[in-house]
Formats: sequence, C-alpha cells, structure tokens
Amino acid sequence: MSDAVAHADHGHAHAAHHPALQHHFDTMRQQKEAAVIGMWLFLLTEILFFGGLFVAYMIYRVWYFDAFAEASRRLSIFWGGLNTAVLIGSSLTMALAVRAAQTNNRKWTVNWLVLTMLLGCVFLGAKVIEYEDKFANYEVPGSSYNWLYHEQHAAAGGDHSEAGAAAEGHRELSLTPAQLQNTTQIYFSLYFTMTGLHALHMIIGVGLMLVITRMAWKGKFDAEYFTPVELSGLYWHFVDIVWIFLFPLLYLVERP
Amino acid sequence: MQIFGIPIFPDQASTFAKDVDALYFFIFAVSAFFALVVAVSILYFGVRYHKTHEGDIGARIEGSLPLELVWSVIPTVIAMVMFGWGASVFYHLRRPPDQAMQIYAVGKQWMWKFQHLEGQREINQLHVPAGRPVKITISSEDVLHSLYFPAFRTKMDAIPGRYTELWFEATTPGTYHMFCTEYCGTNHAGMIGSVTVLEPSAFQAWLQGGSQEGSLAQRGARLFESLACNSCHLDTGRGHGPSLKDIVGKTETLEDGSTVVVDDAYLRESILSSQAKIVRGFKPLMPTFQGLISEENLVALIEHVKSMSPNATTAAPAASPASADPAAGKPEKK
Amino acid sequence: MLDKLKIPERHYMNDGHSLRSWLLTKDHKRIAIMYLMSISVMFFIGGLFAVGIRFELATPQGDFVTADTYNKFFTMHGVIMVFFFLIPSIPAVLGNFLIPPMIGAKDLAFPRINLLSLYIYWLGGFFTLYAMIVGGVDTGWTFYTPYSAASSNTSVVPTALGIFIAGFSSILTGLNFIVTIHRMRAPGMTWFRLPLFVWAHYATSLVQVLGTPVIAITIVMLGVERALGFGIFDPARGGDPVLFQHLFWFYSHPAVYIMILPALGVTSELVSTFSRKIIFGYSFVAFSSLAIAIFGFIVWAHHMFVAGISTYAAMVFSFLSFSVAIPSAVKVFNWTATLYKGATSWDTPMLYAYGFIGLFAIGGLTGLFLATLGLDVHMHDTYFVVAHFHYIMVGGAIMGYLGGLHFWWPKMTGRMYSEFFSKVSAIMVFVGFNITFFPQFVVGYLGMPRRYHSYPDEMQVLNVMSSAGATVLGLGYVLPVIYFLYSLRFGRVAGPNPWGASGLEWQMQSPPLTENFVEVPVVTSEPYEYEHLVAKEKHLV
Amino acid sequence: MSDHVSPVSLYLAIFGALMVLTGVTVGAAYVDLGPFNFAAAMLIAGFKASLVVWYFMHVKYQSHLTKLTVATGLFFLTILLGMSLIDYVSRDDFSGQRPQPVGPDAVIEPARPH
Repeated sequence: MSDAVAHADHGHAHAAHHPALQHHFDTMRQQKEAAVIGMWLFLLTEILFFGGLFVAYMIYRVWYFDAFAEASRRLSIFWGGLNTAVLIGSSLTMALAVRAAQTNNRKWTVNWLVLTMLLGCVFLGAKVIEYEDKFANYEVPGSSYNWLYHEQHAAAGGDHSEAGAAAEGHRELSLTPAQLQNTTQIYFSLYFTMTGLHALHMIIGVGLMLVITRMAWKGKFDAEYFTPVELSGLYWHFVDIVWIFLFPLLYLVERP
Repeated sequence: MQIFGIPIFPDQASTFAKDVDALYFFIFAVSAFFALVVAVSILYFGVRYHKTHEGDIGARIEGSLPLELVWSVIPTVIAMVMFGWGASVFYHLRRPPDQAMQIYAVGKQWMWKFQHLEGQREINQLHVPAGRPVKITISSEDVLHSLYFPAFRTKMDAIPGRYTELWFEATTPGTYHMFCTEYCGTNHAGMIGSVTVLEPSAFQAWLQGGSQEGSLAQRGARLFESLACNSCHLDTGRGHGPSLKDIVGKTETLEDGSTVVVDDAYLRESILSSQAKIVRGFKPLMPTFQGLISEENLVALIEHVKSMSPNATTAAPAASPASADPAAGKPEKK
Repeated sequence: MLDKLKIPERHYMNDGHSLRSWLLTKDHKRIAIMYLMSISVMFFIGGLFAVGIRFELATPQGDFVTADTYNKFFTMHGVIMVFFFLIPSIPAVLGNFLIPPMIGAKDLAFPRINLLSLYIYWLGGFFTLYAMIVGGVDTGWTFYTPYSAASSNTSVVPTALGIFIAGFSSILTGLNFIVTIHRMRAPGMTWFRLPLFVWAHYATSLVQVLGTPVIAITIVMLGVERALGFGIFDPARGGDPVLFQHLFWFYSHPAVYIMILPALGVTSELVSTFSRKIIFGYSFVAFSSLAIAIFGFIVWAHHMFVAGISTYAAMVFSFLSFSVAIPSAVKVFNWTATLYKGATSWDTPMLYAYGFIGLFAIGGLTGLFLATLGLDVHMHDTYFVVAHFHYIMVGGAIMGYLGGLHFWWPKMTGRMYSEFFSKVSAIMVFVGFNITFFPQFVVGYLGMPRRYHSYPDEMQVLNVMSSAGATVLGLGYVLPVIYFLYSLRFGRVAGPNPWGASGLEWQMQSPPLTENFVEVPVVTSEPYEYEHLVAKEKHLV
Repeated sequence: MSDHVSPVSLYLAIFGALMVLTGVTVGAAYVDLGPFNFAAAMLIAGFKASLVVWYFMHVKYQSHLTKLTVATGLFFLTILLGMSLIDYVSRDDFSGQRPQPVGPDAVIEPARPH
C-alpha cells in the first residue's frame, strides 16, 4: 500500500482538461485507477455474496451426498454445457469490446457489445427452458414438490423416467425415497437460489451494457476515457466466473 | 447471597457450579483490577497534568516500544490463562459421566416436556435426585429453544431435527428456576418452570408414589391456563365465554334454540370445532384447537372441566370420535 | 481576538438554498448533514422502543404491554438501533464530513455513489418503518430460523428487505472511503501522517465491504425460504438452523466492530487534542484498528457456544476471540499513556472521551467473561450479555459519537454550543447509563434470560434500578438536541480552530467552503504537531 | 486501465483454453475419482477463473493495489468457507447421516426429516 500519491502540479495551468475529468480528481490516470479499484471492491462484495451460498452448498453436499447426486442427474448436461460455452464466448466478445474502446474503434466497440448482449440473452433463454422443465416435473421446492412424480405417473413416459429409473436401479442409496423427497428439496432450493441470483446478475449486466452501448454509439469513449466499458467488462467477467463455478457444482456432482 | 434482601448471586446447586463461580471470580478480579487502573490513571493524569494557561502543550513523547510490548504480552498471557481454565471447565460440562440417569426433554412452543425412563412424563416440571449425575437429551418439535438451569450453571439449545444434551449433578435439594433462553415466540417468557431436587429416597417415593405428573385433571388445569382458556371462561361468567363452573350435566340452550346436555362429547366438540354449537348469548369468538392439541391434552382438559363440577353425575364418556389428530399438531401458520 | 470573528459569507450551507440543491448535492458535507438528520430521527424511534421495554420490565408480571407487543418492541429496538443508527452513525456523519478535508481532498472519490448511499439508506429505512407500522416484526434482530422462516406470522420479509437495502448503503460508504483514502490523499500526506480518525475509518470500511454481503445473502436465503417455501434452513426437510446462525454471525460480529471502530478513532483524536500532545504509540494505535477489523472476522462463533456447535469448534473460536481483546487493550493503554505529561482540559468533548475510555474498558473486559467457554454456558442469552453489548454500544459507540459531534460541531456549523448545558448532559448520560446497565450485569449472572417480558419476583429491584437509570439516560440524550439547535441560531461564532487542534480540517474556515480548501494543502509536518501550531499562533498574535 | 492493449491472439488463446477446460471438467465428472471428483472440479474451475481474472480482466497489468484487493477478497472467502467447516467437520454426526432417534421407547417424536 505504499504506492506514491498522485502528484498534483501546483501551477494553475493544468494540462488541457479531458471533458470527462471530474473536478475533484487531479489527473485522468488517478480518476481511472480510483474507478477500477472501486469496481474491484464492489466485486469483492459479490464474491462474498455468492460465498454465503457456497457455504450452504458445501455443508449440505457432504451431509446429503446421495440426494445431491440423484438430483444433479436430473439436470441436463447439454443445456449446462451450452450455457458455459455461451458465457465464455460472451466473455471473449466483452474483452474484445474493451480492447476496441481502448483503440478508439467506435464501430467495433458497439459491434462487440451488441454481440455480448446477444450471447447473454441466449444464456437467459436456455435458463428459461431449464426452469420450465423443472416446473413441468414438479422439481420446484415447496408444497408442489414431488420427487417421485415420474414413478407415480409411469404413464407420463418421456425420456425422463426410463433413463432415471434404469440408471437408478443399480445404485444402492443411503437415503430412503421419503428422505430423498425432503433432502433433494434442499438441493433444488440451492439450485434455484444460485442460478436465479446469477440470472438476475446477468439481466443487470445486459441492462448495464445497453447504456454503455448507447454511450459508445454516441462516441463518448476514446483511448484516454473508456472507464465505463472497462467497468462493465469487469462486471461481466465476474458474472462469467460465478457460472464457471456454478456449472460443475450443480450439474456435475456425480455422473456415472 | 443477598444484600438488603436483594439476591445478587445465584445459589450453587450443582457440582460444577463452584468451578464456574471460581472462574467467574478470577476473571472478575482481573477485570476489576484493569478497569480501576485505567479509570484511576486517566482521572489522575487529567487532574495532575491539567494545563495551567492557555498556550500550554504536552511533552513530545512519541511512544515507547518496551511499554507497548509489556501491555501486549501481559494481556495475552492473562487471556490464555482465562481461555485454558474456561476450556477445561467447558470440557467437563460437555462430557456427561457414563452412568448418568437419562431423561429426555422436548421443547415445544411454550412448554418443556420431560420423560423419565421409568415412564413419568412432566410438563414444565422436573424432579431429579440429588447426588446423582443426570443427563438430559434435548430436542425440539418446532423452533429453537434452550434449556437453562441457572442454579446448575448449565444450558443447552434445543434444535429441531437434532439431539443435544446437557448434564448436571444436583447437590442441595430444593426448587430452582428453569428457563427457555432461545427466543421462541409469543410466550417465550412463559416457557419456564422449576426443577425440584429431591433426596434419593424422596425421589424414589416420587417415582412410584404420586401419580405420574399429578392427576390428569391437574395437568388439564395447567393446560387450561397455558392455552389461555381462563382468559375467556371466567368463573363469574362475565368473560367472552360461558362460565364452566358446575356445567357438566346441565342442559344448555343454543343459538338456534335447540338444547344440548353438556357431556364429554359436547366438551370435546366445542374444543376441537368451537363454532359448531354456540351457547345462546355468546359470540363465536373461541379459536378452534383442531390440530393444536394432542389427544392426551384434550383428555386432560376435559378431565379438568369435569373436576370443576364435582357434584355432577359422571355421564358415561361418549365413544371416542374417529380421527382426532393424535400427534400434537404444528402451530397453524397464517 | 475572538469577538471580531464572524461567519464567512460563502460556505457550503449557503451555496444554494433550494431543496434541489440539497437533494441532488454531490458535496460530501451536505450529505453528511442529511445523514445526521436521518439517523437522529432513527435514534429517537429506536429510543422510544427502549423506553417501552424498560417500562415493561419495571414490573415482574410484565403487564404494561402484551407479550407479542413486547417481542415487537425489543425486535424493532434492535433492528433500528443496529442497522439504522449504530452502523451508519459515525462513518456516515463524521466520516463523510471530515475524511476528505482531513486528507486534503476536495471530495470523496465517488460523490454520486455517496449520494446514492444516502438514498439507499432512506429506501431501506422506508421499508423497515413500513413494516413497523404495518405490524412490526417479532423475531428479534437476529431473525433466527426456523422461527423467522416458519412460525412468526409478522411482517418479516419487508423488514428483511429494509435491512438488505440498508446494507448496500453501508457497502457503498465503505467502498467510497477505501478508494478515497488510497487514491486522494494530498501531496505529502503519507500513511503515517494520516489522523487516527482516518485509520479507524479505513479499518471500518474494510469490515463494511467484506462483511455486509454475507448478511445480504443470508437475508436472501431467509426471504426465499419464507416467501417461496424453499427449504435451506427448514429442519423438517433436513436443513440446519445452526447454519443460519453461522452465516448471520459471520457478518454480525464484524458489524459490532463497524460500530465501535469509528468511535475508537474519534477518541484517539479527542485524547490527543485535549492533552495537546501527539498520541502515545501512533503506529500501534493505527495498526490496532486494522488488527481489530481483521481478527473480527475469525471469532464469530462465540455467539453460538451453546447453539449446538461441536466442542472442538467452541474451543477454537473461544481461543481466537481472546485475540480480539488484545488490540482493544492496546488502544486503551495508549490513550492512558497519552494523558501522561499532557496539557489536559475538561472541555465537553474530553468529558465524553473520559467516559468513553472508562465504559469501553468495562465493556471490553466483560467481553472476556463471555469469550471464556466455561462462563458463557451460564451467561449466554442472559442480561449479562445485554449489559455487555450495551456497554460497548451505548457506553462506547454513542459516547464516541456524541464526543465527536461536540468536537466537530463548530467546524460543521461555525457556531459553539453552550458549555454549561453540554457538560450537564455529558454527566447525565454517564450517570444514567451506569445506573441503567450495571444492575443488568448482576441480574444477568442471577440467570434472568434475555427477551423476557416477565421475570421471577426476586429480580425486580435490580430491574427497577435499571428502568430508573433509563429515564435519566433518555433525558441526557434529549438535552444535546436542544442546545445544538439553539446554537445554530444563537451560538457564539467559533472561528476556524476553536480547540487549537492540529488536523488539516482545522485549517479550513468553518463552516467550510464547498471545495474545502482554497488550494490543495501540502503536508510537511508529522501528525498532531502542536509545537508549530503554537508558533503560528504567536506569530499571528 | 493501463495503456497496455493485449493482442487479439492472446484473447483467442485464452478463449480456447477456457473451452478446452470446460470439456475437461465435463469429462472428469464421468470418471469416478471418489472424493477427488470435487477437488478436480474445483481445481479446473479455479484455474479457469484465474485465467479470466488475469487476462480478460487485465489484473496482470494493473497496480499492486488492485492485485491486493483481489487477494483480500479470496482470503476472506476462504475464511468464510474454511472456518464454518471447523464446526461441521468436528461434529459427531458429520458422516452425513442425521442421528436417528435413540432411547428406550423412541421417546416423544421430535420433527424428523422423513
């Protein structure tokens, strides 16, 4: 913490003011660094925000591993994998957008930002499909939750029940179906809370980028001042990192 | 121990109460010493070095490393002593001896239910023998509670879905307080009772002798109070509900003019679904206790009401109805 | 020389009179004044509930209000005092006003975020007061599940939402301070020339930024469980209520350090100024603030020794809890040593500082009782704990806040308050406080549990003493409101440096300009340098 | 923040690495490593996250203070995760099975999760 304090030149003839330099900062460099550290401190709060959920996940995963494994098998790896790829792709396009802003390339900044928002919407679309599937199979915790819905409604058919039943047959579980009915609700409670909060952060991110794209479109950014793009980039990459952890935790508990 | 009649120190009624109090006095002494040293020295310096005239400034003393080390190391050492002593007392508190007498306690919103191995069941009352270690295994039926015996210096939370335990060995016979110290809702302050320490012989007599936990009617009386029935059914009859004095056997005229003989079936029905047959002249205010009272409590309550009319001919109890809810229901959540 | 002083015609308060100029201000000083008004209202509301509690406990039967109402009283007293008064009090009022001038900056790093933090505080306050009016909440300020998630039928979710929102106000203030202290110090203002007030706020901000999100997620999980029927803490579905306590106390213990650290900073300033001498062991006091902030994060389970955690975990957390006591002790000893060979005076802020040192010492030492495992089993959730944290919160945080307010009031308003009445109120607060809370130690060890509206008869005398003291304390708090408001209009003009203090903020005019300094100051001297101050005064005279 | 502009090729390389690692993590889930499954998954995810932080978020080229901020966040996250484990690891029923009701006549039945 011993970095030097930005030295303000005392003379009243300051360098030509960049329009975006705020009155209480001395140089653009000081303002930019303050903004980045401020953003990183905010990301700290987000790390600990999701950290609380990871504590709950960790404890219950050890206590009810079989319930977590069984419930995790009900999630489709296809959609999870696709979402991970989509989000990593959007991280790439975001990084390129920041690079474009850094190099005064207004057109490509807007293009990359739009592409990032598109990929974000694809991700949210996939999430809606997955949630819909959960609602259809009575896997939303609460009064409507029914773990044995498919066994009770064998006629309902669909790929869910055969694959599930067949695979389940050969594993001996430490929890009775009745206990599974309860403890898998904890898994799905955590699933919905984690992915729900993550999706909420995605929506805020897309909204943020709409504003940034409009500012980019109006040519507000240049090599000296592109802080808003940089900060929304940091936020977007953070949301991607959260999903990088959520994907293995929720989807890949135990896939025989 | 009392000063001018005000109790300022709890009585020591268990074996490790003395150890806990010894630890308390040690830390009390250390704290009083440091508090006095600080208080006296700041006041003395404040007076001694009061500035004589306006422009005075203090001596330029930046600090001294040795002094800082002294008042860092010494408090650390004292703290470690406190920790070690406290940890040993705690370890002793947390390991019940093997041949301890087993009692089960279940906390339920706003009453403690104890069950002795010999079958006795007590509510908000606990009888324990003196001079013999007692281990209480605790759980809860609804929310967090905490079983606390100040005189024994021991306490343990009751957690739904899990067992926790506490143990003590009572020494001096007598009756001491028992509290619930984990906030559990409306009547948290009413979830109290007393633990009675009996001589071993008296305890054996209590085990065989007196009816399990006082007669059913006595248990009904306690329920009549804890469920706040007495706040409406006043003996004077001027409460919201009719007076229940000498009511058994009487014929009551109802709202719609029909009459009914007050017997067990009517009492049971007006407790479980109280809106069914309202006596003329009273508003349907009584809450339904369906799902709130277990079967044994219901029987106890009816016994109590019947005991309020001693000279009534004991009408044959009606056939017990089909599906009264056996287990004590969960408190109904709006 | 004093009488020809007059209020400078241009300063931050008359730099625009419209409501818009206040509500959309970016000036950290105006935001501080608005915070001062908001938290004073909240303190008054919280105080009302405290009066209700003390009336109820004057009689053993508890017949002043019904049990439900009493439960709502102590819950709202806790929620409002903790989240809406103690946590924002010194950082948002004194910190906001003074940190920029103390480090020679024109404003905080993010003025707009500072205003946003105020609006978020108001929004959180709105939700909590709405919940209070609609029916209040009766879960205790700790919101333990499963009672708060399943059994309570009061408005838990609106209150939780109010606290969730107010948490972000605290995060934004902390974030703002950290970046400002790192990036906007005047030239020459190195870390070891910073006033100790700034060090304490740096440590507080670290705790605010790192702790608050964990209670945010805990409240989200509680809200999700109560509103949508999820089962994270529900024991019937295998959930663990003790997990809620872990997550709750991970924030709530560091939160008590958010409340006390700024007051420690204020006291370091007062002791140094009013003994006209640099503080004894500057770097030790500075680093002890950081040590308290960091150790504060590893001790939380001493709130749960009897909550069903394992014996091993209890031992680990008890051992670590003693580590937090050491930096606090170092601070108290350094203050005492500062007074040695000083040039002390009995001005009102110094009275509050003396009171603070005494009461904070008792509060801290009684914390040792509760960190000791053997004793905590007996003392947990009794009035001993209530007395302990009130000694730290009321004897410490509020005495520190009042001391700071009395010390910087001339700088904030340019006016002096009445010397006599302020000393009377300081003594009333000190005496009333001790009569209220010392008997609670005794009744606590007797075994009177917390959150009881009725208690055994033999404990009545001690409770009546406590209730009597509470009225004296209440009056002691009303007095400052009167003479502070009176001083706004009729107070003596204070001039830039009425106390002859040494901080950068005393080189500004009072009340200060909107941009604080006419031109950026360059710091050349060590902190608390009184020698050259006197020389400058002689030169002036 | 810095005036340092990373080449596009670096971004593409990082993107490729992340995609490959995603494949690896999915593959690893199908291999039964017993308790090490969780450790492997976290290691891969942690490595992917550090790639994103280091290159995409430019922390590599930023001031020491930014690096220190990131480190502080991770440190307190480990405190949160690690120290709550202290309690759960040392509880007698940590093996994952909740204690079944004991006692002579199955005692008054507390609310059991089944």
